[in-house]
Amino acid sequence: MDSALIPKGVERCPLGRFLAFIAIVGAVLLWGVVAMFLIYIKGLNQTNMNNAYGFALWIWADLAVIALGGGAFFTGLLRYIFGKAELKNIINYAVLIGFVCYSSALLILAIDVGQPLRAWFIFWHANVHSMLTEVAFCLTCYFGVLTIEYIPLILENRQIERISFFRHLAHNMHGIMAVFAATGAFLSFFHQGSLGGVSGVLYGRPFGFRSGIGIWPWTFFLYTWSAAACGPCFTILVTRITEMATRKKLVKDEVIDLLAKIAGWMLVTYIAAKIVDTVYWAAVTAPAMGFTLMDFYTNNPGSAYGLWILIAEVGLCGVLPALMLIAPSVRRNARLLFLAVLLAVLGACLNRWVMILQMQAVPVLPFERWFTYFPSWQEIATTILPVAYGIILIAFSYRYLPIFPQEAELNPLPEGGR
Amino acid sequence: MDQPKNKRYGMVIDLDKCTGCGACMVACMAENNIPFRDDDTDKLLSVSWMHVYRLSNGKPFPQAEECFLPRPCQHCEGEHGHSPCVSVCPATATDYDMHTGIVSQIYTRCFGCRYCMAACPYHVRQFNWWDPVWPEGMERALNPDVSVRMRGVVEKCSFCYSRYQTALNRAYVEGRRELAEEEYQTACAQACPAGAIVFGDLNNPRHRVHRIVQPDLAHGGRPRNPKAFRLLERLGTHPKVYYLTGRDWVRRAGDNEVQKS
Amino acid sequence: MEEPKSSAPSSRSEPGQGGQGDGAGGAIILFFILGLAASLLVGWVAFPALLYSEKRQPVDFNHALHNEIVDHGCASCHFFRADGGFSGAPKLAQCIECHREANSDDPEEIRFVEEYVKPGREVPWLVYARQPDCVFFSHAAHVRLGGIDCAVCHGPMGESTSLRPYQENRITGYSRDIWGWNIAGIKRNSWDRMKMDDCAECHAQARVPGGSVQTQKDGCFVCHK
Amino acid sequence: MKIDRRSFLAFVLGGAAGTALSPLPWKLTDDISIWTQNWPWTPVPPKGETTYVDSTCTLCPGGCGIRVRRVEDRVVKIEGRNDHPVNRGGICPLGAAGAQLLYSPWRVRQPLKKMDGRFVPVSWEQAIGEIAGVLRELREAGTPEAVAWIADTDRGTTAELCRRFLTVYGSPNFIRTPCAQDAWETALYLTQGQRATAGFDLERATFLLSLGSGLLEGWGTPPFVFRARGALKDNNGRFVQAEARLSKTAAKADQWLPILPGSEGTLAFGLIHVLLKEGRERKPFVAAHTAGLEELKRQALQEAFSPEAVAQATGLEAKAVVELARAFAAAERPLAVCGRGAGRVPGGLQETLAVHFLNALVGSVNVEGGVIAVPEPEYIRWPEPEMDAVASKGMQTPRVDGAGSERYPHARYLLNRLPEALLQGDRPAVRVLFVSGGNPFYSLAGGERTEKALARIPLIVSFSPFLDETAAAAHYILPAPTHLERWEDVPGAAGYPKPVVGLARPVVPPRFATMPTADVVLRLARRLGGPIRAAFPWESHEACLRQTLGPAWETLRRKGFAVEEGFKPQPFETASRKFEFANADLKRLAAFRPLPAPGDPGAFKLTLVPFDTLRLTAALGAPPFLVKALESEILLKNDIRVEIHPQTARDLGLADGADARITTPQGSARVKVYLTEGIRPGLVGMARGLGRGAHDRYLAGKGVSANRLLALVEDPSSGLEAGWGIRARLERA
Repeated sequence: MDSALIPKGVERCPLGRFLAFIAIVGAVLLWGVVAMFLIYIKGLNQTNMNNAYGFALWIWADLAVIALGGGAFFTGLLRYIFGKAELKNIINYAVLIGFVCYSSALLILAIDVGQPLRAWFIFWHANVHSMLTEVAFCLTCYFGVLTIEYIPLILENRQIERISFFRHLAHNMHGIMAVFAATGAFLSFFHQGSLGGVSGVLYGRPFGFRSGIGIWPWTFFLYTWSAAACGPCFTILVTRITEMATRKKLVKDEVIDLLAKIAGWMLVTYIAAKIVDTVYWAAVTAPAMGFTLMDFYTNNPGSAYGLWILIAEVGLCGVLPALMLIAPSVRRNARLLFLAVLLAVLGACLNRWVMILQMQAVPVLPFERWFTYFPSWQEIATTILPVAYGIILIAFSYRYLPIFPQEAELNPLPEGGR
Repeated sequence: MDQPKNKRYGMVIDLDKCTGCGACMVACMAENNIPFRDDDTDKLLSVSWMHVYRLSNGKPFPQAEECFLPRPCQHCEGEHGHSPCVSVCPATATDYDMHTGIVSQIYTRCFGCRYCMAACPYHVRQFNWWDPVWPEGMERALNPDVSVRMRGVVEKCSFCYSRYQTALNRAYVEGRRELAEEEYQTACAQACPAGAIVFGDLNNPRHRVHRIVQPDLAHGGRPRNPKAFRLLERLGTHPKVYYLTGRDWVRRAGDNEVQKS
Repeated sequence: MEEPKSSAPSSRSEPGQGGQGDGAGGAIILFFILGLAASLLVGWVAFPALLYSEKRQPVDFNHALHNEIVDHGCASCHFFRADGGFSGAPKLAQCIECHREANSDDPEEIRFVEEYVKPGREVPWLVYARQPDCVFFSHAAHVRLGGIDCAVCHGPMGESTSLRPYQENRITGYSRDIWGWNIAGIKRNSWDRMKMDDCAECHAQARVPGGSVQTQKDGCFVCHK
Repeated sequence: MKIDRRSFLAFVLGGAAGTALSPLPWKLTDDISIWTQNWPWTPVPPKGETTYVDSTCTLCPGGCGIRVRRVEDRVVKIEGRNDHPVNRGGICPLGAAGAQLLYSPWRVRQPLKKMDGRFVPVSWEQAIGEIAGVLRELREAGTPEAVAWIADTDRGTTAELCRRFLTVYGSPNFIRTPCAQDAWETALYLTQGQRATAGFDLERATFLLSLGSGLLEGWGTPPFVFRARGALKDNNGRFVQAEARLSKTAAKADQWLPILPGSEGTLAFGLIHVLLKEGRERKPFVAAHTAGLEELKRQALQEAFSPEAVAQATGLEAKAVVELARAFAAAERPLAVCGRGAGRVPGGLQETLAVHFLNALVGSVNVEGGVIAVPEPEYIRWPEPEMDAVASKGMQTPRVDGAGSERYPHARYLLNRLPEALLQGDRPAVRVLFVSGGNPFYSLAGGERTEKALARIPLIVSFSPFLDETAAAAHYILPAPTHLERWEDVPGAAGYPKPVVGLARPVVPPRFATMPTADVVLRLARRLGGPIRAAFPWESHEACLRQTLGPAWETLRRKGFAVEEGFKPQPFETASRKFEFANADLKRLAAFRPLPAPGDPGAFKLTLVPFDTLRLTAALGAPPFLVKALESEILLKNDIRVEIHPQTARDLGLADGADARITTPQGSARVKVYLTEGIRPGLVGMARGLGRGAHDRYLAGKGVSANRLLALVEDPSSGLEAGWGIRARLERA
């Protein structure tokens, strides 16, 4: 049926099975859309947020997907600026994943505000002092960049490519992609950092606050660094999951290995900086505000934010995957590599969770208690919505666009095939 | 245009006098059109600009002691007006006014991102999770000097700014530019039957707040009165709400302290 | 299944495309212009007409006529109250001071007396300059303190012999005078528009010292409540 | 020309470009955001001229001066009057929420008559006519005493008109709702011979000993008491609270004595014991102005009141009792007060006498900083009404509540005894009951038995402006205007040590077809005719007020209040012209005996003690702002939380917030528990004022009413209601 749209030299599953898959994921998407409309119509009372938990699951999801979408800018940086040519075999997918992540982030942000119809005030009446302003501007700009990076991919569809204008457009866009990669890296540096600043500048919140270098708190750099480290891990993770789902090898091992190695060293440096930051925070910043480290982690029945979470974030999901990824033997073992990137991805998610959710759980006024929060189904549904949307977009892109340049080579068609 | 001298409006609440009766809360609700709901018992979902905390010394019966701590917006000055909430608002919906020292909140500008709520360590900022609804007829008691807030925006105590505006209006009509101390008082200070809340200009040595607190204005307004303290002094938020107490444990409950052992 | 080779039609179409180009180019331009013209027409003519509903004032008041008779100009009827507020549109009680009975055979005045004075019904004036509820506008500060003339914001209202129609924005419910009668928002006189930017513009010109930490301009609470 | 895809695309592109170049998208975006800033369903209060009207608050017996802010004809805010001697600018939460009562959608809008269990609107003519008809029948049957009237005050023109009506009609059964003043007034009469209310010069006392009084929980006139406590603080005075619970009052006291509940009287006698034993009474005063000290000594120096025995009874240490007595005696101006909680339950007469004796021993009676006998206002001087035979005969019958009887000769009103009286006989003693204030159907303890008793009355007429529990149970509701819509003279402010009269005025015109209760009385009198009509020569309540007040009317109207600033208490009016610790009347009283909580301690291991909070009221319910301000330690969702000590909770296996069932001999209810170190182990603290069967949706159906779980306890010395708690059981639910 749709074979005219499928890239040359590769095989795709029957349309029926594809549509069945889309229908299943689409049902999940629909569930999210229902929740979204419920929230738009009835308001944010549909969530379990409250006045102590003004930021919750959604902001975490935003921060997490943006961190994981960091694979796009960092791979682009490596490919176009640092000239790691091998990465051209994964850059398409990195861009696609980035696009999914960033569009999801914008979608969630649009749900998360109390007055979506005047959310544009953030641009029109921007407050230059606010990290969120910086995030909004850079995020929107970078989403534009990602769109520009994604367009040539769409144009490479077999049918679209037949139109000379689009073919030339795609070709020309490829030619100047380095400019966009550089712009993307620049923008990402700022908004990833600004997201770190979101909690880092809150001097009323000793758990989140990190003293600053110039105008930026340390979390500014830590977030950028961790996005650069964990973003590629997420790219690898999704690539591997895609390979499992399609039961095909899509990217050559040496490409993955190179990306994993770079990510590993990024993670090593990041986690070293993170440890320094944590120690300084625990020993200097927080005590100056009247808090000991254990004030943040104990006596919180119902919240369960024990010291385990710090150990999990820094040790299990930080140091461990970092060490794993820099070890060539681990990288060569598909299972261990998968585990390592998975841990690194979890580490980034955990870090974002802690910096937003735990920050608000910790009582600052001595006579207040720990605050607890569990998301409502509407929040969960709208957070899963982008996941479903991402899967669908990836599925369509994979099916109809030449995302993986090495796919045809790695999966030669049997004689008589296309 | 010449401008009157800058004010630094602030408040002193005598915790030894406060009885926790709640008149301040109710007076505030009536003055500022605070909405109410069928079930307002979850205080984290309820809007109340003034909240009276119940503090306990944590000792067993019969050594147990309690204290009530009314908490309006602290109107933090931070460093040069950069209070924790003001600088984070992406849409300039909240601002610090150097002329009055009041942290404003413009509901029609706010689009409900709630970053300011995450930034405020005092939990003075509250979100309108629901549309405000008044039972039929009761909307007649709404005060036209204060805008009614719509669902989806953050609100907080304004030191009854509308009372400042109307007092100034009266003064202008009478040909004056300056207000006497008693002309501008917040609803809570006016209502307090125990006389526990004193409000005025911290910059003005004749005002009672200044005389009680003796603020060290060169150092963020730190109180020189040894009985006075501010909530979370160590954070450097420099609030303009001061508390008085003679009880040591109450004073200690106002800030976090790393125990030196 | 379709033909596996699909490059042939694509290469065939290319010269054809070029061939069609010239003829189609004109059509394309024409359609572009058509679309442009239609949307401009919609945006500049139809949209404003749809956006505003027109209402007539309940009584056609003659400002010029009254202005000749009264002693204190605008302030004769629009005055400061003891509470510091501004009276705005007069209450019926004020009108009755002179209009207990019709003073002339002007049919509008007779109708006014019949419909409002006799039954004691307040006149539901439509206030051109009514600001949104979030706005705190102090007449005292502007008139008493700033010495600003009424006309600076309200225009030569006092010279009008008839009340112009009131247009209400169907979406916002506010008077068209706030956005201004020019749909593009172009203003020639200080009273042509009454949006926040216009307030801010005048405040900047008058060098009202700003107390805002965020904007270095006026504090928000100066004009909001 | 072919219209193909590309032409269409061009058209769309041109359209997009044109749209972008037109004001449409930009103006629309702006207007939509303006729409969100002014959603049509979010109300915008109309602007207008602000004016202030001074009046007097009549929501409680306090009589604070209020300043009502109006915008045009709307009441938007109620503030305290700065120049009012009682509250000096302060206001209590209820007073501040007063506008919500005015604008409550649950007000009764016109006279209602209950038909087949449902209220139907009737005209004033019809309602008054029908009630007059029943009254006429009763009179014709020669049983005018079967009419009773419950009011929340017996002072002021409205109350006096009601009482006068009953008198000329022929019924002695005018009953004031109970309060601590009942005991104090009797104590003043018995010891000082003065018919007066007790005022407390709290502002000038230097040592304040409160025996269970909720000074900060509604006792007396709250703003006055609050300010006085602040003054005590400023003067370095001392404030000691003896109470089983760490109430707000106890929390703000300089010293909290967590005595066993119900042991207040014993403690007072214990202190007297120490004072007398150690000779610490103020001898000059005692010698010059008192009589009967020997008798008091005989009474107080019993072994039962020795520090050790008192320690046993109160749960304090003997040393603490002795020290307290010494400190009290040593203070410059010591003052002891009693009347538990907000003072809505009178408590035992002997207990109040003990406290009053304590004051007398240290000379704190009718002096600065002491208990002051404030004479009842005398501006109401109407001629004695002409009574016909029926009325005279009716007035000779004993009161239905037993007040003034052989057994309780000094009691004036004993509403608590009414339920039992109603349950006697085949026909209830009361055939018609008028209720103007006090909401007895809610505020009387006794649970179902009380309800059953009151339900026996065939005709109940409520004057409540709101649909409260009493109104809901009534057969007619003749709604009075609210406190902001009517004239009312307000004599005295509860506990204020000077005579003061305030005037409440209509701040806004009545919203509904209501009628002041006094006007209903006048109309009823006119209907009944004859001597009844003749006793009421006034056109309306307002006219009556004008004539009654005479020249004072103009002053009151202008100023809003009149206070006797230079007031000096009158000399004692006993036979001896002295303060009498003993006399014949006192001797006839049943001896002091601490009253136990009803119930079998074996079956009910715990004791339920009710407490008051300013954020709830007994009679009025609570306007939405008060319910909103209610602590989550008291109300959580729809569940009331009861206070228990963690030790008690452990014994019962209850965690904080757990669901539990409380059972008393009177009834049972579901509650949630709140664990606090601020209550004595073995006690269960429960706020009064919830569990409403009527009122608005912000209050109705939330929690349970303590009164339904409590029993009526009769003080043997006076007949007054003296219940302070009841035995109870708490189980996990």
